[in-house]
Amino acid sequence: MVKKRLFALALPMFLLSSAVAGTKKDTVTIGTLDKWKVLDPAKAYDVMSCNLMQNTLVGLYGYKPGSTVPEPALASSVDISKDGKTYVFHLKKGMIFTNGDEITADTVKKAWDRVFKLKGDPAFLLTGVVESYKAKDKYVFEVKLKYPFAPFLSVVAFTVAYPVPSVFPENSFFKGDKYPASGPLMIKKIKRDRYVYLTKNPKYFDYKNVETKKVLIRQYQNAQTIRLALEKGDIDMSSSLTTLDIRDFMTNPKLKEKFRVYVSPSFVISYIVFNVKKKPFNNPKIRKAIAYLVNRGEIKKFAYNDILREDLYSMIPKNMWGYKPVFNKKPDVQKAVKLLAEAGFTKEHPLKINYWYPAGHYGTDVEKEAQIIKSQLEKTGVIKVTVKTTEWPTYLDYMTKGVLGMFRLGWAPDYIDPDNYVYPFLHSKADASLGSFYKNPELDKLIEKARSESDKKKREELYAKIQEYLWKDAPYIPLHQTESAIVADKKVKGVTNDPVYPRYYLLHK
Amino acid sequence: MNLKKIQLYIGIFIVAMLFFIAVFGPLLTPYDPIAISNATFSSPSLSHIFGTDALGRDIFSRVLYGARISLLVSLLAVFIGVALGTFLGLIAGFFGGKIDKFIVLLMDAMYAFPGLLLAITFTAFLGQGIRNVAFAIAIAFVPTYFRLVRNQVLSIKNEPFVEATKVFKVPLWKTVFIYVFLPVVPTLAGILALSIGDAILTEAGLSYLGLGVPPPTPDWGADLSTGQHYILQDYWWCFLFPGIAIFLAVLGFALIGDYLSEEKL
Amino acid sequence: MIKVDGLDIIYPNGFNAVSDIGFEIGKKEVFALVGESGCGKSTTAHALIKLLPKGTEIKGSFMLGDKEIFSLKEKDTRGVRGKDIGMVFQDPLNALNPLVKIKEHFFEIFVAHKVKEKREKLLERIKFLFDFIDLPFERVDAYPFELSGGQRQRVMFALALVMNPSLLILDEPTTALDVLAQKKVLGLIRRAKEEFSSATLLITHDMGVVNEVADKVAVMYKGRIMEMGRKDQILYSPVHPYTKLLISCVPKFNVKDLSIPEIPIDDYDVDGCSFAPRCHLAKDRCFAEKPESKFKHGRRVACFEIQN
Amino acid sequence: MKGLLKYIGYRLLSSVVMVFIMVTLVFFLLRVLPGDPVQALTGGKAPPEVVRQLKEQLGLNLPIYKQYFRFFSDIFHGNLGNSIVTGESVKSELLERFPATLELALVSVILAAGGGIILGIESAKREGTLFDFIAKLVALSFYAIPIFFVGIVMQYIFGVKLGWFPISGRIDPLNEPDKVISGLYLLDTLLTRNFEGFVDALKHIVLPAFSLALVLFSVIYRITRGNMILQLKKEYVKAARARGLKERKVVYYHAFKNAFIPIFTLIGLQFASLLGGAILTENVFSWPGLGSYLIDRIGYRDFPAIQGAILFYAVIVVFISIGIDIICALINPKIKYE
Repeated sequence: MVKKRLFALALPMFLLSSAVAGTKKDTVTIGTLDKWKVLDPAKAYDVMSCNLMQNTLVGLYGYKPGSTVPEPALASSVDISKDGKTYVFHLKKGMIFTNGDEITADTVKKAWDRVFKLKGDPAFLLTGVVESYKAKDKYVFEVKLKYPFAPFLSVVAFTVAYPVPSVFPENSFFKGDKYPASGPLMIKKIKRDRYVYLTKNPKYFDYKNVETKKVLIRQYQNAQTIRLALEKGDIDMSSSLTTLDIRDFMTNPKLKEKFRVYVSPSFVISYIVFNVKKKPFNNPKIRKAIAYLVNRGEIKKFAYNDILREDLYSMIPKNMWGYKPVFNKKPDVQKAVKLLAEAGFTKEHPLKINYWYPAGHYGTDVEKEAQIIKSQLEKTGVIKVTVKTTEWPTYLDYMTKGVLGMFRLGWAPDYIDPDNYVYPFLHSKADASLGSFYKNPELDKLIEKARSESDKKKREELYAKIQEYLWKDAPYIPLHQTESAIVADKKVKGVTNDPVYPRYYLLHK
Repeated sequence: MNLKKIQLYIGIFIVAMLFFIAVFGPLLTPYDPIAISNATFSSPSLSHIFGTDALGRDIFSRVLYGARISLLVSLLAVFIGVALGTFLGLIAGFFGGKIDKFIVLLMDAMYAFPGLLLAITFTAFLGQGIRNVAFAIAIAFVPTYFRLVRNQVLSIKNEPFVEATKVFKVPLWKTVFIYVFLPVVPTLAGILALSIGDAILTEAGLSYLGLGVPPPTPDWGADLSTGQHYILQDYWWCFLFPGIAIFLAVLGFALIGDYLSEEKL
Repeated sequence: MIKVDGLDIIYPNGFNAVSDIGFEIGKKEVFALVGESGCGKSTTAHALIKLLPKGTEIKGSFMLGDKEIFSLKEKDTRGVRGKDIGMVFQDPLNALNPLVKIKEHFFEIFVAHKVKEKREKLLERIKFLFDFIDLPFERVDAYPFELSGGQRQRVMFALALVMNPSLLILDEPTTALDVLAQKKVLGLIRRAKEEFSSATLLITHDMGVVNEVADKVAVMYKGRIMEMGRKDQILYSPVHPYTKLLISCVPKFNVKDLSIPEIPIDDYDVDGCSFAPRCHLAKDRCFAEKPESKFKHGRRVACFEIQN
Repeated sequence: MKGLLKYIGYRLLSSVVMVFIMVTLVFFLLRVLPGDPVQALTGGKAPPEVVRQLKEQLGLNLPIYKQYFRFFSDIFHGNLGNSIVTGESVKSELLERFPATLELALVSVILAAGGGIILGIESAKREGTLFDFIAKLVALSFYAIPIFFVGIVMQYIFGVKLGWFPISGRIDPLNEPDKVISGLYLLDTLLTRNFEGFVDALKHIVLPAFSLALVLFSVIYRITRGNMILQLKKEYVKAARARGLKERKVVYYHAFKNAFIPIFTLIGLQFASLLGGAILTENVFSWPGLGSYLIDRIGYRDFPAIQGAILFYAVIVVFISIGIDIICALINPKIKYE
């Protein structure tokens, strides 16, 4: 009897201690918080879906690893007409999907047909500028634009313009998760919200140069578990860690021994928005006074553990051409107090405002950021700030309805061009969507001119002028540009911290 | 001494301390709980006996002030729960018929629903803030108190002494108070104490999901859920003290609640 | 047959519920222990099968045949319960497990006392007992709630008798029953002592019941036996002032409620005779010294006045 | 028996009404309160006319009553609509997540009930002793620690430091059973004789199940203890002892049988509410269940998904509570239904 019981106890112990083969050695495992939503270029507008498609499909254009300059991928070359309105793409021959279908100009046309017809979330990026398109020849694809649009190749490099295999239905969005691949990797196994298992695509044209064998992307629900999983060795790398954890990986000697942190600039910016229609922010003096008070260095230090943030003095990021720092670099309390006094606010009659940030949406550090901004503004003694927060969808609703007066947002670009940092924010056609309701006909004209100009030098001059308005009217206060960090086990090779998309197909052990 | 009594006394002691801190806490600390300073993550010392957090705020002050908020939220939540539950229970009990059936159905549905899920749904839509969070937590309590009151109403409704109150024109509130409310007080007291503990935990859970009382309000739930990020760093004081505060508060109320509901048995 | 000597029971809280009780019960004899509620008679009964709360101190000796029960270990005591001693409780409505069929109650006893016989044999034994208690045998498949209170009490009798116990303890067996059911139970008591030839200890406060079935009677007051003797002695010629008072309250032996009418003296504890504060004969000595139980007038009495 | 059937019929009927009320309530709340799916989906980045267009596509521009009728006619056709976020059918999304939730709930309930009932009974037997006092203190202490905190501490100690158990997920993706039979990995791996997978799934469920079981344990302990104390004071317990039954039989059979119904009802209700998703546990351990699904979709205002999940959940609750009633009726011959 006793023996039996002992055995019953010992059995599970034995089972538990026996090693599980699990993830194989040649698999690079990535942990992430991002979840893919829909694997259809006509519909996908979220980071993870786009990343997966970028690694498994090819577009006419792509980006060179580690750069923001569009380079031909499926296309071998492009001819752009002098007026900048016609683009003729010449396709490489013999490019195929894993099901054997060749990718021709007609494949591209059909894919665009779907985008124009189905009008999915990212469709406006194409439909907004494209007048017409056709397959001129089996390997020649011609596009006519509504107006000259300089960043067009960047749009073509976005997944919305990718050719898709024939399993994607003509009249509806693709609902499955496995499709014939044309990119360096293909989806082998996939479970929503849990993991994606990618393997090398044997039919990829550049097959030999792909060193990756298998990539497993595991999805997590909180950043802390990712950190633990890294330490435990469940995953090899991740870019979803909090700044606090990243700082640990950068400084803790034990962790430094095993892991490496790859930091690179990204094109994500963070900024404060003023609803210029709402009192008291309809007064540019108040907006400017607040702009004078913001101390970016302090925010970085206290809220972001002094890493991965760069002070930003314009809405266009630093590492982008056309950047001109227009905002004041050092906080100036005296000037702010003077401006506030001009607007009628003094210590005896203080300005009472609300500052909003979205709960949870940008991580927990924004919470601290809000506290610091509050204390910076209150230092004058003239401003009283109440910090308010709400969950993201409600926040968006309040924003578009103009409820929010002064609030925090972030922006990740759709295409890498200064236009994507100017048009959506300052052009009157895009007003409601970003909550400032700023309108300025003069500026509209400048922006339109800048986006249709093909000469880069002239464009640069135009953007400099546009950025002057940014400081003059201050509908936004740029705060930081983020740097992205990947923490990876030193065994993992081929880690590129790409500002545009992560290249899983370069990873190997 | 009787161990049962010890349980009660420990509970009462903890809760009494809690109320004491909530009332007099602000007098015991020289720091402003929301004032940020350069001394971030300083470990417990004589000047900051519980250390400071990521923004250099004094954790001791935050824990003391936090008693206020945590108690306020949980007491408010329980109060709303009792008020709504009683109100609906009275209506259902006295009116009976279809109204009763309808409310009972609704309450049954709510009763089986996980409290946290309800609270999340409501805070997601109502937005944060002490009142909203309290309300969201309260929703889950309503069915319990509803049942209690409705059953009491049904059991006394047709008693002759209630009929008599009509004859003697006793005001309705008096009848309700004497015949409905007073008899359920013993049962109520136990559940009430347990509910308060529950509310503190639910609030912490909401904070963990980013839906609790918005910062910088000093609040144990929020402080613990921010503090638990530092479990892997060596900043143990960031989660330990708010954690202990929650643990003791919930334990205190649970000890009392358990004692009271057992005395009823 | 059964001999209890010097029984002292002290509850964990220090309350001395029973002191210095001794009695004997012979085969086929019904011994009634009577007194007001709280006098310690039930406690005495429970002490005999050691079912008092943990920590209760039991002193004295209890000979069941030639077995001393109090010195047995818990494990061995369990073997005695239900086998050598059968017990019937006051409240028939609650004494059977409501979720367990009657039949199972019987079979449990067989299992507990390791009766290894064929099922048919055991069923036969149960059937015999059902005949004895005058209940249709089909009712073994019933749940307790499907039986009336009287029926349940009779089932309790059957359960107590199933192992042929040498001692049957009846703790207020008729109190909760209506008159008709009571009659049946009293009949059972009389027949049981004959057919099972066991000794019976009857705990009751109902003098009518005592009159009907008892052979010997002991009157208890505050944990002590005041007077003990044959039934006719106690009922018709009591000598102890307390017994006298008790009997005078129930002139026709059919009044159910047994309590002493108002006596203008406060009831309080004294060092001496516990009845002294209410006794009209009480002298100084009665308050200071406990009277021993002595043989007088053909019975045992604990009273200085009578002994003198 | 007839009474029971009639009662079940009545319960089913009133449940339909209850579910209808709940779903209707959710439907209108979603549309009245702030936040809309298109904005959540595009993150406020899409220009206004695009937002309008997308709304049209999703039928969100229709008058509410039309959307409502459409929704209900869909339900009657056994269709919960497609998720706005993923475009997948809500029904299949729910069915994929449900087994994960069910598995976690089952294992935790078994753990918690086992521990809670045994300790509760032993405590009740020793009511008022030091053992009882300490057991109760321990149980209440388990209850008083926020579950997310317990979760991360367990991950850290048993996952990272000791390395005994994986800290997240249901199974190593490479061990994932190819054939889905029940969706419960512990069962499926055994049925397909994939023992390596079984061990892996077992290791994965240990930490989440234990941390969830802690809270549940104290609830079950409390009700077991209370009801057992009540039963142990009953006359039939004394009578059973007087018949010479073994103490274990008296306590674990006679008294427990009578204490069982309230305990069972509580466990059933707790189980039902776990099926709605142990939200915090699922979040901490990245367990892919219903709770995290619902939270996720609330974050996108994915109307069809939220409505579908609530409906699904309400139906489960109804079935479980009717199931509890039937089982109680079978255990307790006394319960009669009108």
